Amino acid sequence: MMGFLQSGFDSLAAMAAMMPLQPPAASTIANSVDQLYLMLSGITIFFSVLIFSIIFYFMLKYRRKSPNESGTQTHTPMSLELTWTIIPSLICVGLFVWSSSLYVRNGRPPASSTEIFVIGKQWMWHLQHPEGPREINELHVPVGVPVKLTMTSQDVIHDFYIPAFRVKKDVLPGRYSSIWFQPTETGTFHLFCAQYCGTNHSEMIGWVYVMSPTDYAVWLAGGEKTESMAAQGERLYSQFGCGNCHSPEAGSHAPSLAGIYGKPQKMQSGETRIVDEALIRQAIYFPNSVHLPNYQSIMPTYQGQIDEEQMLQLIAYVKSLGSEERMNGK
Amino acid sequence: MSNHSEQSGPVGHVVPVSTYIIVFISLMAGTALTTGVAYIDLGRWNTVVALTIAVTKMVLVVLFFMHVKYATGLTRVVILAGFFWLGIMITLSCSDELTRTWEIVPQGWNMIVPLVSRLF
Amino acid sequence: MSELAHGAHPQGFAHQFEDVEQQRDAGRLGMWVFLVTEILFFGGMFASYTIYRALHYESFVTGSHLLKVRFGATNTYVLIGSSLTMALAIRAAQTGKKKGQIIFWLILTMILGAAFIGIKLHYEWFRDYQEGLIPGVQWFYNGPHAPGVKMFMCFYFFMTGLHAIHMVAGLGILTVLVIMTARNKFSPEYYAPLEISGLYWHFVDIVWIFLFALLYLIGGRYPGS
Amino acid sequence: MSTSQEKPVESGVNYLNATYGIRSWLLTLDHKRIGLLYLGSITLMFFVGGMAAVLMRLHLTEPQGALFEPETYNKLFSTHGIIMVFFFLVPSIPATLGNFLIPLMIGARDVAFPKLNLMSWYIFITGAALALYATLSGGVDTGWTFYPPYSSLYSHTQVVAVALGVFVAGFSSILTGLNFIVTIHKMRAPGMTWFRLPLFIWAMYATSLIFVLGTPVIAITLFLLGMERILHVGIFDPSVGGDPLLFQHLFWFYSHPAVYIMILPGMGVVSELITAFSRKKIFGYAFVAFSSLSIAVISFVVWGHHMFVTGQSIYAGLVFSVLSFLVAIPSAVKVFNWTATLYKGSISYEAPMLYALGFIGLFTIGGLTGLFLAALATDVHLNGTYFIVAHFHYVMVGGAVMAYMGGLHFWWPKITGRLYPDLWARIAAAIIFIGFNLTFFPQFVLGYLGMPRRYAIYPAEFQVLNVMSSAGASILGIGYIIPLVYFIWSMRYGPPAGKNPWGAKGLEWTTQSPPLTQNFEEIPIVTEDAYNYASEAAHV
Ligand code: HEA
Ligand code: HEA
Ligand code: HEC
Ligand code: CUA
Ligand SMILES: [Cu+2]
Repeated sequence: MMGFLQSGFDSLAAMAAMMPLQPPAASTIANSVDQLYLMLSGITIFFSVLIFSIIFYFMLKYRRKSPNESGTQTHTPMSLELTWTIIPSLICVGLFVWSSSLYVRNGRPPASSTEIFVIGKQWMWHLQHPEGPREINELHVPVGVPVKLTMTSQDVIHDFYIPAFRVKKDVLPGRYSSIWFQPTETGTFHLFCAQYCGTNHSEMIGWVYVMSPTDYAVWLAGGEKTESMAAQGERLYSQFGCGNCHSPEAGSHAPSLAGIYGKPQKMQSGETRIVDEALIRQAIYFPNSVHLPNYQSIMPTYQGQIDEEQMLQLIAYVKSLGSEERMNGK
Repeated sequence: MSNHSEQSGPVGHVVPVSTYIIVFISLMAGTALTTGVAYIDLGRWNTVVALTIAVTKMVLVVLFFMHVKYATGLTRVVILAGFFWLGIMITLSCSDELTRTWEIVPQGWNMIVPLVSRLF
Repeated sequence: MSELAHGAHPQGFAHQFEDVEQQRDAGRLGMWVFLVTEILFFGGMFASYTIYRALHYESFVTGSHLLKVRFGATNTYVLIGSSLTMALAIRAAQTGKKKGQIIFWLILTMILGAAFIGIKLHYEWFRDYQEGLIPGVQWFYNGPHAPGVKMFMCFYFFMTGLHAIHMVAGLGILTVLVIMTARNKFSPEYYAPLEISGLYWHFVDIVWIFLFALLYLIGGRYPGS
Repeated sequence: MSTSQEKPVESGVNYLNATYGIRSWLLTLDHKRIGLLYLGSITLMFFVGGMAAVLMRLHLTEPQGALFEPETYNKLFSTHGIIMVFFFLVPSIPATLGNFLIPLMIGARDVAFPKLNLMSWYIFITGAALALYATLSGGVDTGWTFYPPYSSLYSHTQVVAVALGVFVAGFSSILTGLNFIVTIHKMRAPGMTWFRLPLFIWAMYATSLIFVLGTPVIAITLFLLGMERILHVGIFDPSVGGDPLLFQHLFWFYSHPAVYIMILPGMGVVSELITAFSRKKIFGYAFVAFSSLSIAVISFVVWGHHMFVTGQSIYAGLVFSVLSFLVAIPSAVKVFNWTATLYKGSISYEAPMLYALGFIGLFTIGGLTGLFLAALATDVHLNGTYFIVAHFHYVMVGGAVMAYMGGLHFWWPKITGRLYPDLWARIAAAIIFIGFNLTFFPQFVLGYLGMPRRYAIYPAEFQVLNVMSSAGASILGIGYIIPLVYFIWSMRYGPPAGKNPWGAKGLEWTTQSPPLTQNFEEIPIVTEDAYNYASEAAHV
């Protein structure tokens, strides 16, 4: 008998193992999202149970006793209407404040994040680490270190989704989007494409390997030797002759690119924009649309010559240009 | 009956020909004006002027040619609803399209001015 | 039941209504609601236009300067004229003028409408075609801001194209009205089809007023703009 | 089951047998017949869409996919979504029950523009035929949302034909909405003031507003998409500076309000059912009426909540989030008022009432899970997963379809003059309720676990929940077939229903069943409020 019960429990446990109710929570923000989720579930259960039980109670209590009976007419107290308008409103305000502040907080990457670049294309993920190594449908990251992903797409809209980290963001062609996370435990986690992108959308999946820092260092060092992204970008920079204009010695008049990344830049229109990945990309693909005061629009477009991957490398290079000296030192 | 007449009298409001002619002349003048002004350098104000004239012309057509001046409140509400909804569509999609470059923490309200001025 | 006996109703009275007045009100309201749907139909384009223009202002100015203002302006005059004649046609019916007079104004409206389309086709679209300014069909432009200019020309053709389709539909309606007038369908008591079609015609006119300002005149036409 | 001691159909003549022959149906201007034409067409579409759902659920019983290539699966869910939304649920209650009931309920002989009404059916049929043709000749694989640049530049399927079908069908929505607005404004019987209108009419009025204000935008959006696909000129193409998100803005400007097109009529039906079967005036008439209008209006300012993770600006995200919470309030008001209406009622449990109560429960769950999605922080995790699939099936199937079924059962005796077997109807309602929950509840869990939607194959650990869901779907399918059978049976063999089998209030129950072609021998004069069950013994 005991054995029978035991096996019953076992199979229940096995079922439960096969059917978890919560995804692993493996990033610093996961728990905060789960707490909100639990609160929402609580509210849902509370109101559903409330409504269901009131309905059942009334159904039994006021069931029609004779075919000719009609209901006792009640009038509508204003106070009641106001109560059930105001209470849900307050709950909604609370939820909005909670969820939005959490979202803004969770969305802001720490300044110390290491950056990894992602390109989505039908139907795989290309990733490149700043140190140079490339991966396909796999992402190796060290535990406990904030990581920022800068992502773009070569074709249609994709979406980079790691359920265990509770992060997700669409990856669009012609734009950079970014997410960040800080893994809290080592392990292997699902990576999904969560925006429908065509035939093999469901196969645009992979794994995230969270490793201890030492394992990660070993992994980085292993594999074939590659240049860093900035170094690859530097080669492209000279290959495409950017320096012909963008250097103090050059004859033509073009702004220096040293140290511009992350700084505000005044445009001719009077507007100020922060020099970010998007602006650099725009300057290279659509130079006509980036007008700086005091400069002539002589920069040619590189659309069709530089692909998304090279673009990311160039950006990495421009970012690495810390100061004037470094550039002149070349 | 629940229905009410939109306009007085069985034939609806008869607008004097002179009114039509005045409206017509104003519309022609407006067109001439708006074309002429385009050749004067007013900077960003060119668009503002062009749109103001266009709206004025529209109001003239709606009020007199389309007889809304003599119509009931319901007709006016219907028309205003159309423009109001168009306004919703434009405002809220701009609320995304034109704030994408904003930082997570806005740099202050002075960002708004160049932003709005881009619309013109 | 209505106090009026059915037999007393004029021509064009439909059975589901109680009286003529209700029918006229319903028709008018229906037309206005339809025009609201038209506002939002064109509105989707105007909204996209507004956003892209904010994002690619210079391209739009460049594109706008490729358009032929002279013909745009001429067509504005023509359409305004047609609105006047349309209004006069309705007035003629309202005041019980001879049917010849109603038909005269209607035909004049049609002539102006057809002139609009003719000018548009011949002096604008056809020349745009020759100059290779039609994206997706014939496209030679490679001046400054090429991608944005192409975008602008898309808006130009979609918006003026939809407008022209509405004009053609309007001409069809006017034809029907002429026939109805000739068959003595209208009287000062019943001229709802005229009135309602008039609303439509004026609406199409208004759309053009905006298209002219927004497509042809962006950023001014002065030297150096 | 009937409390009515009525004699069956008094005069032999009614709208069904007044004229005979195919022509008399295809050229009819009678709003009731047009309602039936719609009923036939959308029932067909429902089973086509349902068939696709059944195939999908079968396929998903195995992680590697049991039946199809991924491409076929993608076509299935796209077809399913497109047909169910644009060709079934959007027209469902408005075009069938709305068409049938609005003139009857407000005391008019017909809608304001009968010819437009017939035309709207033909337009609908044209659109539906196009969509079906496209499905058969290759199908479409973009999802019902048609996002570019996939739909405009990359998909190799019949995008243009299907988009054209939806475009065309849109005009039938516009005409229906226009017709209803004018009818409700101008055709009410003497004494039928706005605050005496049945709540179903208020709901249809609110729905019509959305039809008229929203549908033109989806039409122009699909037009732009089609041009982009045909001419390869980009309005949304990022490589020439276009913005694919602009499409999403325009799409959801219609499609979010469209989800309220689907639910508002259902809410109207439920208001009728709850009052009729508890024989009580509705609790808070004005609140329920105005909440319909406010839902219709607010629904136009929340669309960005579908774009929280698509790269919309965070400021827009915050605005859309708070507005999405706002739209929940009027829905809450409705739920509480329905529940309170039961208080001290005289409640009976015929099949329509079971559907109505099922609606309240399932809509509450579906609506509340909408809050998870309106909240930015949780939506980041749940977007694009099965949680959303579960959310919208709870509101659309658990909500709107339940209400539609309830409404059909309620007015069936009026429509056909016949009764269906109530026991079978109750059994079917129970089967649908159970099958529904088994199908879609596991999907909430799946979504939270992270299973993305639109996946033809999925990781093995999600299998158990998926099998549960598929099992539920087959129960659900059977539940939908039973009513089909007994409805058809009842048309011939059902006992005559009499004027008012439920002892309900409302002008439509004062006419004979089925009604005369001109609805009323004499236009009634209304002297009392809606749902005035206190005025006399409940039944006639
Ligand atoms: C009939 C259709 C219908 C209805 C009525 C709703 C109703 C709601 N929906 Fe839903 N929704 C869809 C159909 C519908 N939805 C569809 C089809 C999609 C996906 C489209 C796709 O991507 O394919 C979707 C997706 C969707 C999203 C996008 C998710 C994403 O893509 O990331 C969001 C986000 O905010 C959302 C929110 C809501 C909200 C807040 C409501 C509210 O209106 C709900 C209000 C109701 C209640 C709240 C319950 C009753 C209230 C009480 C019992 C009282 C207690 C209340 C409080 C405490 C507030 N829905
Ligand atoms: C009105 C709207 C509506 C309705 C009624 C339904 C009804 C159903 N839907 Fe639908 N669904 C959508 C609207 C709707 N759906 C939308 C908009 C999407 C998103 C599409 C997209 O991503 O683009 C979607 C997506 C969707 C998915 C997700 C696909 C994916 O993302 O990969 C699934 C999966 O389970 C599903 C299942 C079902 C089921 C089981 C039903 C059942 O309720 C159906 C019940 C009906 C029947 C079963 C038919 C009747 C019976 C027969 C034909 C007889 C044969 C059958 C048996 C005997 C079993 N739907
Ligand atoms: C023919 C000269 C020329 C060449 C070659 C050139 N540029 Fe430029 N670049 C300019 C000018 C001039 C500007 C200022 C833009 C303006 O005002 O229109 C500019 C602007 C920029 C900016 C924006 C700077 C800011 O502060 O916002 C970036 C980034 C940039 N260039 C990168 C590059 C890269 C990378 C290459 C090579 C692939 C390159 N440029 C090649 C002339 C050039
Ligand atoms: Cu990539 Cu889905
Ligand atoms: Cu929505």
